[in-house]
Amino acid sequence: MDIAEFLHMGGHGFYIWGSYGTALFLMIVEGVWVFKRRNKAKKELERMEADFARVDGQGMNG
Amino acid sequence: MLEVEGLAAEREERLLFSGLSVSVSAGEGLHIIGENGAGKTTLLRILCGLTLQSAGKISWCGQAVSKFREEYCSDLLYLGHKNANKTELNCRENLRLALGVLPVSDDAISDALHDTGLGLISHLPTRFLSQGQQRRLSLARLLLTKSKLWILDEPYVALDYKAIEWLDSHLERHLSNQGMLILTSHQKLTMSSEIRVLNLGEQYA
Amino acid sequence: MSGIRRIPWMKYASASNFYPLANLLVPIFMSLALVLAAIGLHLGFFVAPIDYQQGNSYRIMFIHVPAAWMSMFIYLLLAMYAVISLVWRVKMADIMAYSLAPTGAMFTFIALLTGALWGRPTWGTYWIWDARLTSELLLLFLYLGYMGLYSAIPDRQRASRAASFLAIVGAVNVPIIYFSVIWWNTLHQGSSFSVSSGASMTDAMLYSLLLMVFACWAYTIAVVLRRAQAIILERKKVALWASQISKK
Amino acid sequence: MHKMLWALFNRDMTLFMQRKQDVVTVLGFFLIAVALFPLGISSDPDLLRTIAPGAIWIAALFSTVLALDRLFSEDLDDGTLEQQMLMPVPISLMLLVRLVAHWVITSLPIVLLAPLMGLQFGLAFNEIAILTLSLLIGTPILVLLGAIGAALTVGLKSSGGLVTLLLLPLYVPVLILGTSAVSSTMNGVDVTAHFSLLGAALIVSLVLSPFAVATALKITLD
Repeated sequence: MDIAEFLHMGGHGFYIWGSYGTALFLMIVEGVWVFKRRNKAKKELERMEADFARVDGQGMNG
Repeated sequence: MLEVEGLAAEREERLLFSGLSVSVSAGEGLHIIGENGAGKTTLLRILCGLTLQSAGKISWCGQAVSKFREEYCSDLLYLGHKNANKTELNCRENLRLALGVLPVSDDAISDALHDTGLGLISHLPTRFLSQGQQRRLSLARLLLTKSKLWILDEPYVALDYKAIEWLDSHLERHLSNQGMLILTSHQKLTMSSEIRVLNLGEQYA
Repeated sequence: MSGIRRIPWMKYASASNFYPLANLLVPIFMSLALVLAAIGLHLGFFVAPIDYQQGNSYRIMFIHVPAAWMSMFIYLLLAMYAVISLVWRVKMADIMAYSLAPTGAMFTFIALLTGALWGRPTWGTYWIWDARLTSELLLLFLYLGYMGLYSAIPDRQRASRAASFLAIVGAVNVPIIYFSVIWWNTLHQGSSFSVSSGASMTDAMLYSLLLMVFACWAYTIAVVLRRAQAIILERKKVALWASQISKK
Repeated sequence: MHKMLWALFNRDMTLFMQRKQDVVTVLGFFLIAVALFPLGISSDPDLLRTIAPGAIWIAALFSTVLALDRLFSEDLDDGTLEQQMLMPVPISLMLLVRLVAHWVITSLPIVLLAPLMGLQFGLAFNEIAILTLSLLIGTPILVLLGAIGAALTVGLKSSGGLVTLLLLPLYVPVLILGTSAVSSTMNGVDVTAHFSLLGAALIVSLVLSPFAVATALKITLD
């Protein structure tokens, strides 16, 4: 099958690829966003725990 | 008699207190102390049933208060941080409103307002009243209520020394009439009655 | 009203058990989603024949229908988690409900958008106020309301309980909305458009549709679990902070 | 028992009467919103007759939402709400009385003004009667359902827009029933079914909504 013909979809290409394109775009954006959110939260929590541990340590020395 | 067993509360992912057990019987007073954020107000609100505890039981006269809410509420008088006065209404209207469905005569309301020192300004909308006067107005309910259990959150705030004496004498009389009292206060209590102290911060100190 | 009752086995639904489990499941379901979608789309685009009435535009069905189903399933699931969180006060249930909402809203949006894009070649207009599209639009408002209320209340526990309650009220309301809109539609338009009429389903279409539904499920599970992990960590952060303050 | 209910009702009326300004605001909003439809769309009498039920109903709906804003907010701020929650009467009953009082103060005037609005849109006498009746049965449902949203959002900073978002899906069935009752009358269709459904909705919301509002308020005060 010809690629151009396939993309044309018998005149319905805009509607079909518009549908699948937006759906795919939204799902990728959501997925990436969620993974980033998790990683950010993880990093911040680790940094916070380390900070608090250091402050506690100093408190005991001083 | 109010019995509290294994009470716990948390706020914003933080445990305020847990395993709190205490009981208050007729004629007894309980003074709750603790640092800011220790959960004093939360505890009082839980005892009233306004806030839900995360664990534990509260019973009144041997019955769980969650199941006998109306009976418990008719025995309960709660005074929170806010005075619960409508600024558009005058003292008399406010007091009648605050008493809810309790049938009280007009004369009794006048007497209570006089005793509170608000007799002369009882026709003024309460927005013209000072902080101390507003507080006294909400405390005037103590004179008319038939409730056995008083739960007062910082009742002394905004009161001058004379009003404090006045409040003390009424709290003492309530206790000597076999009433129960639970209150929080930042100040040392000046009442002459014996009052037990519950320190909320102690559990973690 | 939520009581103080607790089911003992619910403690296994705790965050500390959930987190490593989610770590294990997320990659599995993400790859599953990709594989299922690839096979489903292959069947849908290369095996399924062209429809003699609608032409190729019916192929939008393979994303539209799964998205529409997901939007409703997810709302039901959300409402169920809301009940568990409100009645038994299981924290994980609340986290799951809150994690489901954005994905549900996204599927609702996809269903609306693809519905409009499918409507244009089929009915000649992007939007008709038919019962399904209108209910779908209202479902989007229900999702937005849930998320809006949750984020508007500053106190986290209160936010969770208020939003859970709203989700339950919404779930009760969904069938009422649906039937009232159908009724309104018959009053005003006389005839209702039916999307699937005329298009007889071949096996390839059916399998493609089913595979796409499973792909969407797998995607939802992966994304929602990952979001739940993020929320757990974010709340842990607040708790850590709070504990430091009380230590002062 | 009815003595106590009467006392509660009087109490709420006393409070609401202190806010006459609010009632004027809501009524003014209703009148202006209705007047905007002909100005914004067209003065064509036929078209106006067609949009009349929807226009008047939508204006009534948004007036209800506007009025709901004040249902609990002041009481929450000054502390009277928590005192009401501690009254030795069932909370749902107390709330039902309160909602009835609220409806009498804010919605009844709208229902009474609706015939005038109907005249402005060139409705016939029987259509006006149906419109008023549909509002008489419909606005209590709007208040009862709306109170749930108001209870969930009371005290929040941006509650206005949020409460509208929460309530619109709940209001759609009521709006559909109310407006289609009027437009069916215009088309000579029997409206018994509309009013049976509206009546059923009113009864169901009278029974269930006070409990839902009580639950929502408990959550808010928690």
